[in-house]
Amino acid sequence: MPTMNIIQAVNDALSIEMRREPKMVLLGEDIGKFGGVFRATSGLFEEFGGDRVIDTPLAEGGIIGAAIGMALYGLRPVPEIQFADFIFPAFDQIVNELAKFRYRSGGQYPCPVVIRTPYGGGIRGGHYHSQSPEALFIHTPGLKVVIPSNPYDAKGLLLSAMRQNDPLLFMEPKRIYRASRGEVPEGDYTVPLGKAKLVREGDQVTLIGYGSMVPILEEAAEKAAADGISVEVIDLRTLLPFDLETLITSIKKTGRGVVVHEAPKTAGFGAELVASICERAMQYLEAPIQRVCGFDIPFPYTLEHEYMPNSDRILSAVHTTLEW
Amino acid sequence: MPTMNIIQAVNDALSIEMRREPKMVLLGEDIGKFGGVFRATSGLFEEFGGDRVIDTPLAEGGIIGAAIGMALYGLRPVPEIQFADFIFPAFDQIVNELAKFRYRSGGQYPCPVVIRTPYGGGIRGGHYHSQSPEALFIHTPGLKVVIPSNPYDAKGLLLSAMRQNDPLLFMEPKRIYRASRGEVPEGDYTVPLGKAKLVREGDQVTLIGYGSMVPILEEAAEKAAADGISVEVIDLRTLLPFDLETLITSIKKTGRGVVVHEAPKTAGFGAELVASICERAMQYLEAPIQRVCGFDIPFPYTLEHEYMPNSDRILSAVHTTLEW
Amino acid sequence: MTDRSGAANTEPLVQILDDDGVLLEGVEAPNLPDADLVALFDTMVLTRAMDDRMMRLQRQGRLGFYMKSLGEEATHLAVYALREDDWVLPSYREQGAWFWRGYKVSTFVDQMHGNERDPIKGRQMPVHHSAAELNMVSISSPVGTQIPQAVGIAMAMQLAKTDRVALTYFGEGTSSSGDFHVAMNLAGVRKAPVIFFCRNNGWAISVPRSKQSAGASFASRAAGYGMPGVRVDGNDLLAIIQVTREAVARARRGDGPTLIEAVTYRIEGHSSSDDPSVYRDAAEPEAWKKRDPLDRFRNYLTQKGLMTPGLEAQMETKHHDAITAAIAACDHTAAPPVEDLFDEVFEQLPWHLVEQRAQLLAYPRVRSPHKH
Amino acid sequence: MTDRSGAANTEPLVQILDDDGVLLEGVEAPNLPDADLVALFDTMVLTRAMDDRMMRLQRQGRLGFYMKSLGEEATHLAVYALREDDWVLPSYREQGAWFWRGYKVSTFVDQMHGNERDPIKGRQMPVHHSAAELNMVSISSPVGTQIPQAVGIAMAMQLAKTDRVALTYFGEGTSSSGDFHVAMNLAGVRKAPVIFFCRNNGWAISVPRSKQSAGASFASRAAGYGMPGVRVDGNDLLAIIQVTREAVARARRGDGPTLIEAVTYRIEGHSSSDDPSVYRDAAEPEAWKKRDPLDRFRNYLTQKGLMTPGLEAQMETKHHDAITAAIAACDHTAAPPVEDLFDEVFEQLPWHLVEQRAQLLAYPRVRSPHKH
Ligand SMILES: Cc1ncc(C[n+]2csc(CCOP(=O)(O)OP(=O)(O)O)c2C)c(N)n1
Ligand SMILES: Cc1ncc(C[n+]2csc(CCOP(=O)(O)OP(=O)(O)O)c2C)c(N)n1
Ligand SMILES: [Mg+2]
Ligand SMILES: [Mg+2]
Repeated sequence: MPTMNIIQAVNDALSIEMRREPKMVLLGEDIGKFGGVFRATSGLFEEFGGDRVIDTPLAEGGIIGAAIGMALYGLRPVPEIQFADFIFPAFDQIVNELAKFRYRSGGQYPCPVVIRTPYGGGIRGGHYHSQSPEALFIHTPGLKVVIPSNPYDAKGLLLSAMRQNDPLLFMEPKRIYRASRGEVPEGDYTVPLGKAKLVREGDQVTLIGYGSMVPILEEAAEKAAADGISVEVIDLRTLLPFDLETLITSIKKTGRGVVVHEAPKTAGFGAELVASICERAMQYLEAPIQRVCGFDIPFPYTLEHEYMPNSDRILSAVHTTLEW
Repeated sequence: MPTMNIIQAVNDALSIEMRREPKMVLLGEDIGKFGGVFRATSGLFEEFGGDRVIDTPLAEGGIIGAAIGMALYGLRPVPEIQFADFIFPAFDQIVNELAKFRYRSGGQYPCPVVIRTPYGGGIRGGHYHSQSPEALFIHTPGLKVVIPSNPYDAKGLLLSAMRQNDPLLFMEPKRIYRASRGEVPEGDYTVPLGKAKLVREGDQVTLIGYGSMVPILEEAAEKAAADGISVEVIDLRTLLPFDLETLITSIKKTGRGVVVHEAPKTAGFGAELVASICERAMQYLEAPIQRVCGFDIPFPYTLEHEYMPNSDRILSAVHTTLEW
Repeated sequence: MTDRSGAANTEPLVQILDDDGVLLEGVEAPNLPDADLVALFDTMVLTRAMDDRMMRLQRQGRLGFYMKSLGEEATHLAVYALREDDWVLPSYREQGAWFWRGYKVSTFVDQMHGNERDPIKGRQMPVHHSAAELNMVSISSPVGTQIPQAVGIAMAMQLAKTDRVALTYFGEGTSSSGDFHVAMNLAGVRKAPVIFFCRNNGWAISVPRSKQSAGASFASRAAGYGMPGVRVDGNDLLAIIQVTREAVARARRGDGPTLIEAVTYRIEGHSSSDDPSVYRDAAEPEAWKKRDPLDRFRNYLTQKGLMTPGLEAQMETKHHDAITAAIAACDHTAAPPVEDLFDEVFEQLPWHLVEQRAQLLAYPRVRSPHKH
Repeated sequence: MTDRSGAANTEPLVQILDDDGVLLEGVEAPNLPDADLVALFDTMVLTRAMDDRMMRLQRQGRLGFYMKSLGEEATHLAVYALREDDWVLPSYREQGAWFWRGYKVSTFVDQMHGNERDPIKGRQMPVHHSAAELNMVSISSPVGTQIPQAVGIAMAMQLAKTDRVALTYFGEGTSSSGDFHVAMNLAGVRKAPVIFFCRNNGWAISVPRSKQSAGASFASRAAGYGMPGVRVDGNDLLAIIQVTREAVARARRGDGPTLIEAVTYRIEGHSSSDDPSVYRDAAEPEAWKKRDPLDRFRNYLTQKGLMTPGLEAQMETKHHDAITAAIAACDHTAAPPVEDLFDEVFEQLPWHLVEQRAQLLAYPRVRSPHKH
């Protein structure tokens, strides 16, 4: 099996699906000859040509608006937003149009657009090349949200995403785009949407995260193990609809949880996870679920290492929940 | 003391502040001669003229972008977005610019823009004249979010909002714009930001809400009282920064809570309230805090009465938490 | 001719009929079969009848909302220049376009009521139609969003190597939105087969055209995107058909998009919620009534011997009867079933919607299901 | 003259100097004191020196990021036409505009490092300057957002009855954004005293001008907004100053906004992260190097007896020394204090930030505070 990083895995999924599905079209800024600023679409313009790999003018609202139109007509557009921070000019098209089209037309107009976008910090990107806006989309009825944490899942989840019929936001953890490497099967396979992955088994505390936080959770789990603490690690993979069952099962076992994300804490997705777990499993909780998140400040540049959740902070939350 | 409805109270606050503060400017669609589609700016064009009460072209991004520029220059713009559903074309200007300006410029450029916008359902507005997007803004560091539930607070909170120096989203509960009437002092007074209001005292269950849900909470409390249940009702008023202290004090007393909002449940502001309370007062909780929210569907037209939280649903949540 | 849109304007305005419906000198009428001429008139009569009846229902408190198009009916029939397999992305004020393409009176009235037969299942306000079988795209309230979508549809048509085109309608107020710009620009670059049809009716709710843009015309925007811009008398049906035909032909040939500005006037309020007396001079609509598109077209047909008062009265009766029947048929319809409220958010119900649906169904119904 | 931007173009291009820096026949140079001519040249020399040095630092891994402006330096000096009390809203590629208005070399270098002396406290990436004391507005990465903000500032100036103006820079790629359109349209309607300065450097990262818009020029967009649009040779400093002066005078007179399109070329990569060899022919920048704005202006000054190789060498030495010193001064600076990380999100710290700050400070520091 070849070894790939996340970008290569994404690229592989895109090219497999472009070959299989003639209705699929890619569009975005710099995705053509340049192959995307992170090179995720590298080689696709050469193979599929400028009619199916479309460099657009600089306007995210136009990219998503056009992608919606294409999907209404029956194509399978997979637009790229260069950085998640630049998705906001398309926000109206995404939340008012894309998310609501099937519903508002009484089912006449499904709108299967898969938006790919790199998100997250840790690359010295400052305010505008680091944001993690997943909560905004999770709160928007009609959108699915998926975030892989490794090459295998990236390819398998993206293939699943492109073959289902709902609007879906596929957020790629750019911090580990290249750093996360692993074996990835050649050719076709899928990883199911809506299913979390048990990354590590343990019975004292459940760590819950996704995307670029997953390696950090594993690191924290190692450190905890060194302290003699047995920690379970869950990678959510699909954020909406999220796999609450797996979380509840784990929490029932451990009685303690720590939820981690890069996005600011307040009204972040972590709050939903905590609330959902409390709703169904409060009686099993030995301590309040801890949240280790980005702070409620714009994402900083020089001090980004202070902003980003790291394994020490997570470890400290693990101790807090154990000592509660 | 004169009796006013919420629109009149907003109008009164705007005209008081326009007289007091020559740097204040209003801008938006149809706010001039027409006085706004809800008539909140009625009479202001006549009194202050077209230079300070500006009818703009139809472009929310332009309204907020221009308001930001005005604030950078030292004015006090108070733009209106006609319906909260139409705020999304301005989303980038709000979350990437307005919210971050002071911070990103190292404090050089404060940006005190107060955005007024009517939100919420119950007026037969369907998908696009009913949404409650508060959670998206609460999750954006750098914005304050305020929602009044009655004329007295509407005037006092709006006056406070216009006199502080941070970007602030002032969301007006249009369902009760005219239905909510009450005594409102003439002239100047303020209601402090960041302080919730204890609307009704009780000791068995705490009901938490804001805006147009407050009268529904009171109705539910009445019904509960009829069932012999003593319910405390808290009107948050400021959603960011929210008055956690008041919530915790109440929960410590009652041990039970129900959080209510119109916005869809998943990743709504209710999740944050639940998570925050659990973090600090889990040991006082006799039952999981219940959420009574909008469903995770686009806001419907004909069946909006099924979508909207009502006092029966809240009452049923009260019973659930008591019987847990 | 003098430009009655109020703006200084040096660009030509395409016209075929004068204000009395007489062919202008030296101008040739576009080639249309007589039967079509009559059918087009019939659709305008239907549109006006529907507007009238729906607004009355609204005033009686029987509809939540309505938007009339009085005086703008000719613009709706730009779609005459299209084939059935072309696509239309309307805004909310082109009733006639729906009728011309085959949308039924009864369906229209059902949508107004948001009842169990409403094709969109009571999910949006009145006037937010959707008819996939007619290649008419679902209307949404946020203005302008359909414009880039139309470009996407046109790009898809292009990719599929069809000669289909997409036509999208929007108001002059809407042309101030960012969506207008990004759509025009993208269409220009891709030479997408799309027709941008701007109904310049002089007002965007209370904002007059002069406060909407300082451009001499809206058509003048086209040059900046490398496409032709055409100004046409929006109350002159034949002129509209002619310029739209040209734009369609151009798009089919692969020569790309066209921006059409139809200069017309919103005679009444913006919607049932509006009161234009607050912000505009009553003389303004009066002046425009003299250029009524129905009057002009009726005169033209009469001159050609295609229309008589008797014939028109028959048309009116036919339409009013159909509308009356459709309204009556709504008297006992139920609301869409509450069970369906969670359908079609996604293709399949995810667990959280299954759960929420069960919760909702477990609550006692606050209203009887057939009230809507 | 032939248009080298690659687009079919029939509009005139304002030029004063030919490619060799010789005054074109029949053209008069704008009136500038000799000292200013030399100072303008000096700023271009500084800009080029800074670009060169910062990119080298970046390549050595000592800076996170950099963006050069090689070949576009003349466009930066449009700000010569402004007064100190006018405002500038830059994009990220106008280093010279900062220097001309008094931004210090050392401050520039501190901002690159995001250190404790960085005026924006290490909060944004390199090249995102802010200098309120110079009426230069904080740069942000999302392109185009500054354009409607510039209109707001201009409207505020108008309201205050000053004769100040606002000038905003953006790239031709950015002119495709919705923000461009809404800003232009609003400025037109309000006759706001704003100058829209579009640097058309032929590329938006890898997207060539021809894929950015089908319009014959970007200046041609202006007509649609009721304002003048001017195309100017973006490598001809005198022409830039002339057209900007005219636009400024117009704005001060109360006659409203102007769109200026400066036709220039991005000789190097988009930023330190870019590799243009992947997407464009190396011959293209080579051809443009023959029209280098410094070379042309140097020749002009030399003809006027204002510049000599010796003088230029002195300038270079002076600037390189200052930059060297500024870089050296960054060797031992600390990062901004972690205690300040929560400041200025709001005017005062709300409870939740007080709490988060305390949490952060309680954690052990992962890096020594003076590493940045
Ligand atoms: C994005 C957005 N902003 C505001 C509104 C509220 N609104 C509805 S229609 C309208 C005016 C539209 O005017 P125009 O485009 O000229 O169309 P007309 O109503 O004249 O047909 C406004 C402001 C909206 N629907 N969408
Ligand atoms: C809204 C937004 N989308 C995408 C980007 C990524 N991006 C940064 S610069 C750039 C190209 C800008 O080109 P242009 O406006 O021509 O300016 P130039 O770089 O040529 O000076 C892009 C796409 C961004 N910064 N902001
Ligand atoms: Mg209009
Ligand atoms: Mg460029």
